Formats: sequence, structure tokens, C-alpha cells
Amino acid sequence: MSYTADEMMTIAAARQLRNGDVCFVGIGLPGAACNLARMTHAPDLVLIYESGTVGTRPERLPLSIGDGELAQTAAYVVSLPEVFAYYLQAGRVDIGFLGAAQMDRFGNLNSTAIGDYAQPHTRLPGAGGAPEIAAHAAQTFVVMKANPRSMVEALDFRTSGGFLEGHGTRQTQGLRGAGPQVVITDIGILRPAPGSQELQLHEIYPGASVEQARAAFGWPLQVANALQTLGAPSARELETLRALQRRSAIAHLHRQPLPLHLLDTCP
Amino acid sequence: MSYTADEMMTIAAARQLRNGDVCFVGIGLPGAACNLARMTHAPDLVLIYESGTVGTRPERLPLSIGDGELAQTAAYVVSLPEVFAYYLQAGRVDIGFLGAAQMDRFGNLNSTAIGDYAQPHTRLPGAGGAPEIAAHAAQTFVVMKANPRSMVEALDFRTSGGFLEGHGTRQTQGLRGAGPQVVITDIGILRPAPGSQELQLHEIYPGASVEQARAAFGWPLQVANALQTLGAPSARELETLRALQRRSAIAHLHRQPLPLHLLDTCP
Amino acid sequence: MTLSDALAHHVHDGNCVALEGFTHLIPFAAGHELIRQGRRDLHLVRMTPDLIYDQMIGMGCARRLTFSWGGNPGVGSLHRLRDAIEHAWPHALELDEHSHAGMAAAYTAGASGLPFGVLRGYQGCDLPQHNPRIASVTCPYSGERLATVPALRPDVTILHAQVADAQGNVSLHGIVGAQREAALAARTVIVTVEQRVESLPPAMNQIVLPHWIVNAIVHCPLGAWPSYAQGHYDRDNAFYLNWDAVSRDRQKFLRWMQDNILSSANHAEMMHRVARERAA
Amino acid sequence: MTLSDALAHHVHDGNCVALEGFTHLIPFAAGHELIRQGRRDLHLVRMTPDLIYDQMIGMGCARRLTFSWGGNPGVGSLHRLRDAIEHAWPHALELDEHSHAGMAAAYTAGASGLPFGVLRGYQGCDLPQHNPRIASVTCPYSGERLATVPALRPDVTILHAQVADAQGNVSLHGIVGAQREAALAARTVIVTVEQRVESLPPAMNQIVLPHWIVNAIVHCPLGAWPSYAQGHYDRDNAFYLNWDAVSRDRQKFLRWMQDNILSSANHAEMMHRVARERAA
Repeated sequence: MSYTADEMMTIAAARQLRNGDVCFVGIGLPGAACNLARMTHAPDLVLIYESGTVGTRPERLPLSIGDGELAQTAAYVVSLPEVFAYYLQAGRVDIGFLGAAQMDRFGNLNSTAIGDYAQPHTRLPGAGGAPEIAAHAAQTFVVMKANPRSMVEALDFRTSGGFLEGHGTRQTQGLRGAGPQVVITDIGILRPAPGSQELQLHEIYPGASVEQARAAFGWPLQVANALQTLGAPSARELETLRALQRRSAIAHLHRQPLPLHLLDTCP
Repeated sequence: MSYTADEMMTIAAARQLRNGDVCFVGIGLPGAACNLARMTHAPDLVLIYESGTVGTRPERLPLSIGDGELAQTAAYVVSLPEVFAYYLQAGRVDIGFLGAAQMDRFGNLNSTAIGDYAQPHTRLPGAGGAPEIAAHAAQTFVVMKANPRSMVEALDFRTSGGFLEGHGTRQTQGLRGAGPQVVITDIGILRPAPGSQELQLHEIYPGASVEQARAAFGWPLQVANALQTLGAPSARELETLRALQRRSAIAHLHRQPLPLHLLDTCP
Repeated sequence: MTLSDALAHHVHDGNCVALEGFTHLIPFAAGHELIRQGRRDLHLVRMTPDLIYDQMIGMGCARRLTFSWGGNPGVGSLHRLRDAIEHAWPHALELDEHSHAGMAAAYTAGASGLPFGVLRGYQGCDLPQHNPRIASVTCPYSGERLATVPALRPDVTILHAQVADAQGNVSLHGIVGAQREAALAARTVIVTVEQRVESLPPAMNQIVLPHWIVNAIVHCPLGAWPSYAQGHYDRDNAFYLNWDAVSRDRQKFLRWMQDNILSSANHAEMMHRVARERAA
Repeated sequence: MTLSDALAHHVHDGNCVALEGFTHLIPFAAGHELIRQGRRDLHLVRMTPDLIYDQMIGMGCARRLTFSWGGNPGVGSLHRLRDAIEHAWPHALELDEHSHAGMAAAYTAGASGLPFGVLRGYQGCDLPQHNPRIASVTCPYSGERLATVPALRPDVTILHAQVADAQGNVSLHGIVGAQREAALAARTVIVTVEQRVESLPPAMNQIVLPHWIVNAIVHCPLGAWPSYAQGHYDRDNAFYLNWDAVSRDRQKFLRWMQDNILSSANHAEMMHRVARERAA
């Protein structure tokens, strides 16, 4: 079966998750990867959405981080203060899943602004849960497409900390989790090098070349000595992902009739 | 109708409450007074038990602060951290109702120990909610029988603050509520004198004398210039109180059969 | 009491106002009515500004924004928010920017009557360099430094909820964000509800706002649309997707606001107008 | 897993152990089993020691007690606790004494992964003079001084709850005290339950402890008796009233413990023994 680079990226991300992991899920690519994993090899993955739904098992991907289906299919729902204090800050999350607009070689992320903070060229949505997910999850996974505008030599703004300046600086700044242990791009997977903690290309997707990868990064990309090639998506992975995305797209685009009859109850 | 001093005290306490007040209720005499008020002149009194039940409307007095009937008849139930932080500390309680083993002339209370703290002659249960009820309720009401062992010149231990040393010292110590505005005893009612904030006898029960009152206090009791005599209990007050106490005593002494059949579900 | 009367009475120009609701139960009808009433200089507070603040900011209601994530969830940018920050249109907007964990701690502190909240937060993050309100304390036991945020104490918190009873007790369920904390932190609380009933069943451990903290309740069905009310109607995801194109252009945005919000006398009329537009 | 096995495996002499439950859902069966197993030098933590800690202290299990109210609710004293404090019988007991608000803040800090809790507390109260663990911080915004308590992080928290599912998720309702915080603050969580079911219904905003924070679940009907389990059985108030006379005298207490707890192999046997005694 043929497949796109985006599909490979989502499937590669899903494969990083082990059955039983407790994942703190952001919206978009992380959500697709987590639910794909749950629907394939990791049925007992515990998904916590930052909207406070715990043990969520949606049939389709939510458009927002707080769609009703997330509450309906959750084991239970807690408040925002509780999900951040009692679950994330308390160290009860195994994997925090993050995306961003910019990443540097140490896995630090920017989702706040391109250009100057006070006078930004492009204002991005901002931090959300990211700084504390990055700090407290036992490890973080980052999912991002790689191109020289996203994989940059220097961030315009550091929204969440990866390995900071590398070489163990993260541990001295009170970031308790192990940081970005896996970065999944549309070309391959990066992992931190021992010692320096600089991210290096560790696995590459079938058909992609190291030259392609180097061209996609804004810094001189290091490549692991034993670079491996990841297996292509299986038919089951692809079919499950496509069915999930089909169900989701139909639901998102559905122009439901407005329930105007509810207005009639008003005096 | 004839009545006891205890009945007069409970009825006098109930009369201090206004319909709509939000009361933080302790166990024992305060609970009896609050529920009597709710069953007579103040049907919309909001009772919060420190066990976290809010808007509770029990038919009988609970033996403990956390009997099941308090949850069953509550508008809703919150956790202990919430009831203390979101309701009491946040200043959302009008009246905190306290009892104690010892009180001094400024309404400071001891429910911790008689004798030295480290080597007490009599160890009492301790603080419970009292220090923060005394600090945060918009005002506190104290209910205590008066005798020279309970109404003392100097406390063995200060568990909760009243007017501290009087003369406005309370306000400088971060106690935000107005303090013990009413102290209901089995002889009469005390209120703080303007300026000194020393408690003085303000209302006396029918049949009691100022001499009796003075003998019941371990300090030279001040008497208000315009000492008033409180009205005797009405028939409705007495009947409601007695019926409430009868229902409660029956329930407390009832030796229910042990539900041993539940053990059969165990493997 | 009508929504118009309640907001005219309780919300004044210059107030600090929180319309809370994390994706769910967002009080859109109330926000629209504040736009109709031409409120100005508001200090708006919300973890996720969402479309309702995009609209209020674009219509010039806001002077300052306290927030932690300003996007169109699952879609992309809030173009009116971006235009205010990037080009000061329709005028400049002061930012008091946090993380979700920081804002959750700030609401919790407000609800608890504490002057500040403590969190292990903002480590490795540049926000504290740009927001002087993010400070720190030292743990008196371990000597660790922890981040602090000042308590949020809105003048007015506005919520939408599923149901209220005759006495004014409000019940909500589903994703509840920091709504309860935002209400308990506020000086004044206004709630729009889908439904009114004579009395609520005993709620045990479910979420209730008691009548004595709520200042006004307005019966306002569909008051959270295009967000949703669990058990009543779903989120109108198509509206959120479509908002991207509407809001991207200043004139198109102003026309949409004129045609749908300003031209409608109230929320019910607006809903009918949107329905006609959608059918066309 | 039997209660005996779970406690033998997870609770060791010298541990800091919290058996929580505010009047409701007090894990009596677990406490009795710890007495049978002869645990020593425990640092016991509970807001309200209640009869279960009176029994454990009287039987010599405890070295230290963190608590905020040590009475027999509605009845009077805990005579075994008093005897330990007043006469060091059966041996001395270190006290770490707080108010309810202080302990609630300490559990919340523990559950939140913070090293300390902040409260407006202990003003005008002598406890801070006797408990050096009650300290203070200065608000970085207002300059106010606020009280602090060190986070509670029990080695083991033991709870009783109404129901658990096959996966190990635990659901509880009614008066819930600080149980959830005590569980989330602990390194190890053991729960006894009235009932086991295959799966719990979606709980929405109700209280659930997820399977991945619970280390052991034991099916133990009547495990909270003589306290109660809302929806299963009522509090045995007569037992609490009667305990005053039993516990007032050392020999009478020891005989009762021997006849009812120590002579019983397990909780079910004890319940039958109590029933026979009551019928006699």
C-alpha cells in the first residue's frame, strides 16, 4: 500500500507508545497518534486530555481538545486545576505529547511568537499546557514536520524547555521529567545523543535519505552511527488510521441543523 | 411550659440566626441550635458541615459531623480541602459556630489541652476546624455552659482566636472576620463591649440573676448598662427542639442489626 | 431578568471580566450581548480566548487580556486576536500571558481567598521574562524556588451552565475547566442556563454553584452555541472551521458581526438569523 | 489478594501510613488487620484519628501521630489516645498536630507534587508555638505573611470505597473528606471495597481513583464498619457510644481487642463475633 509522509509520521509516533502508558494528549497530530496506538497495539493506553478527561476512548478524533465525545467516553472528568496539579505536576503522567511551530537542536519548543514577543511578526496561540507538560511528564514526545523554518538554529521564543542548552542543563533548572526522548518528524525520528543531549537522527523512514533530512533542518543535523530504517506502515496501521481520519473529517465538517426548538423553552 | 437551662441556651442560640445566613456548623450544641432555627424561624438557613456537606437539611441531629444523613440531605457535597479553602477561607461563610472547653474574657477558646501542652492534665480533642472558622467566618457565635472551670481568667492553650488581647488586637493579626459577636451560655448572652472588646453580659435568661452570672465566671464579669431579659422559650420552640432531640436520641441509640449478609458476596 | 438587563446592571466599562468555559459551555450569548451594549476597556480573562474573545477583541471591547492559549482549537489562529497583537487593530491590547497550569493556579488562589498561587511551573519558559506578574517563593522546608502567580479576582465572572433551580442553585457537568474556581474567585457571578427547573435532585459529589454566590441567572437556551452544552447540543465544529475565513479579513469580520450580532436584538433572534444564513 | 497479604506486602514497621476517611468510609478492617499483624513504630496520619487509631495506638502500633482532631465524634474523648499522650501508655506518642485546614492543605500539596501548602491559617492559635513544622511564607505581591505546612507524602495510604472494577478503578461517593488527596499524595495506595464489578459506568464528574495509581484492591464487605459506606450500610452510632466505656479502662480495652480483633482470623470472622456478642 502506498502512503504519505504524514501518515508515516503519525504511524511512527503511534509505535513509540507502549500499552499501559499514561499519556497527556495535545490536539492535532499527538491526538491522532495516541488514538491510533490505542486502536492497534496499545488498547490499554490511558489518554488524559488537558481538558480534564481521563481514560478517554473516542471513536473519532475531536476537533478541539474539549469536544463532548471526550467527556462521554472518559472514565471520568476532572477540573483544569486538578488535571494540572494532581496528575501532571504530581508526576503521574508517563508521556507528554507536544507539537510546536519551532524546535531547536535541544528539543526546546516555540509555540508563542515568530519575531519579537512584544511586536511579533506572527503571533502563535501560546503556551497552553506545554511548559508544564515539558517539565513534568516522565518523558515527552514531540511530533513536528521538519523544514528549515520549523527546525531552527535559534528559537524566537522558548515556550517549553527541552534539554535547554544540553549537557545536563535541564536537570539543574527544576525540569523533573527526562525531556524530549523522541522527536517524530515526517522524515525520521530524532533522539538525544548521550552526553550532549543534542537531538540526532536515529531512525529514517523508508525511501528518505540522510541528505533530504539534512536539508530539512536549520542546523547541521547529527546522524546516529547506527542509523536505522523504520519499517513501512502495515496494512492494519494504514487502514485503522485512514478510517479514523475519515470518521473524524465527516464529523468535523458535518453542518448539523441548529437545534432552534430549544429556544422555545424561553419565556 | 417549664424548660431546662440547656433548652433555653439552645433556643437562645437559634434565635441569633437570621433566615438566609450561611452557617459553618460544628457538632453538638451548635448543630442543635442551627437545625432548630432552620425548623422554626429560619427555613432558608444554609448549613455547611465541616465534613463538606453544603445546604444540609437533616431531619435528626447527626451523632458525628459526617453521618450519612448529612450527605443525603445536602444540596451537594465537596471535599475537605474544598470546604476549607473555597468556602471558609474564601470568606463565604456568614457565621461560624463554635464550642470549647475554656473561654477567656476576649472570647479566645481552648479545645486542645488542660494543663501543659506537652504534659497535659487532660488532653482534649484539639483544633479541628476551629482556628480557621474563628479567623474567617464573617462573625462567630460561641455556645458554652458557664462555670468557673470553663470561663477562665487565662486559657491553658489558645486553640482559636477571639479578640486576642482586645482593643483591636484581633484585626492586626490577620483574623479577617469580626470575631465572637455573640456568646450564648446557659445563664445569658455575652457580647463584646465597644472599644475594649471585652465580653459583657448583655441579655440574661428569665429567672437568672446577675449574681448567679457573676458566680459562673472565672473573671470579674462586666454587665452591660442596659441589661435585657430574654423572652422565655415559646411552646413552638420547645416542642420543635424536644421532637428533634427525641428523634435524634432514638436514632443514635438504635442498635441496628449488623448487615452480615453483605459478607456473603466475598470470595 | 433578561440577559440584556443582567449585563447592563452588573458589567461596567473598565471591569475585569472572565467569561470562562474550556471549549465546553462557553457563554457566547453573554459575550455577544456585551458587544451589542458596546462595553469598552474591559480586562478580559479566559484560559482559551476562543472565538468569543476573538469577536469581543475585534469589536474593540478589550483593553487587556489575561490568557494562556489563544487559538481556534483544531483550526488555527484567532485572526482578530492576532490583528490586535500584531497591528493594534482596532487598538492595542495589553497581554498578561500565562500557561494553563499558571492560570489554573491563579483561579484556584482567587477561589481560595489567597493572594497568590504556587506551582512548579514556567521552568525553561521565556514567559516570566515578559510577564512581571510571574514571580517566585522559596519553600520554607526544602529551600526550593517555586513559581507564583497573583490570584485572579474578576469583578464579574460569567458562565453558561446546563440547569438552575428556582432558588438559584446552578448545576453543570461534563468538561468543567476552571469554571467553578472562576465563579468562586469573582465578586459578581452571572450565569446563563439551558434550562430552569423547580428543584435540583441532591447532587452528592457533582458540581453545583450555590444560590448565595450567584448574583444573576438568565434562562438562555443555546447560550453556549457554537460551543456546546453536554446533554443538550453538540459543538458546532463547522462554525469553528468556517470562522477562519470570516475572521481573516477585517471587513468580512465587521460585516459578519453587523449582520448577525449587532442587527439582532437578542440571542434568540441571532440564532434564527444564523439558521437562515446557513440554509441560504 | 487477601487483605492480610496486601498489608503484609505493602506496609512495614516504621512506615508513614494514612488510613483516611472523614467519619465515612473509614478503613477499619485494614486497621484491625495491621493490629493483628503487630505493626510497630508507624507514623500514623489522619485528620480525625477516630476509633480506629484509638485502637491502633492502644495496641502499640504507633510512634508518631499527625492529626487535627482527636475525639470520639459526638461522644467525647478517645481514651486510648489520651492515655498515650497523658501517661505514655502503652508508650510515648510524638504529636504533629494541626488544624483541619492545615492538614487539608498538606494533603493537597502532597497530591499536587508541591513541597508545601499555603493557607491563611493558625492566626491567634498556639499550635505553631508547639509544632515547628508550621511555618510561613511572604506573598511576593502583597507582602502578607501566610502560614505553610509541609506536604504530606505517606508511604502508604489505605482507603475504603464503595466499588472497584476489574481493571482496578475505584469509585467513591458521599462524604469524601481528603481521601482523594491522601491517595494521590501517597507512594503506595491500598483500597478495600464493598463491591467489585466488571466495569464502572462513565463517571463524568464523580470521584474515581484510576487503576494506575492503586497498588492493591481487596474485596472487603463491611470493611468500614462501625463507620459506614453510603448506599451500603449506616454508621453504627451505638458502637461509637459504647466504645467510651470499653476504651476508658486499659484492661477492658485489651480484653475487647483480644476477644474481637486478635482472636479473629480475619474481618469476616470478627464481624460474626461482634454480632454474637451483640445478640448475647
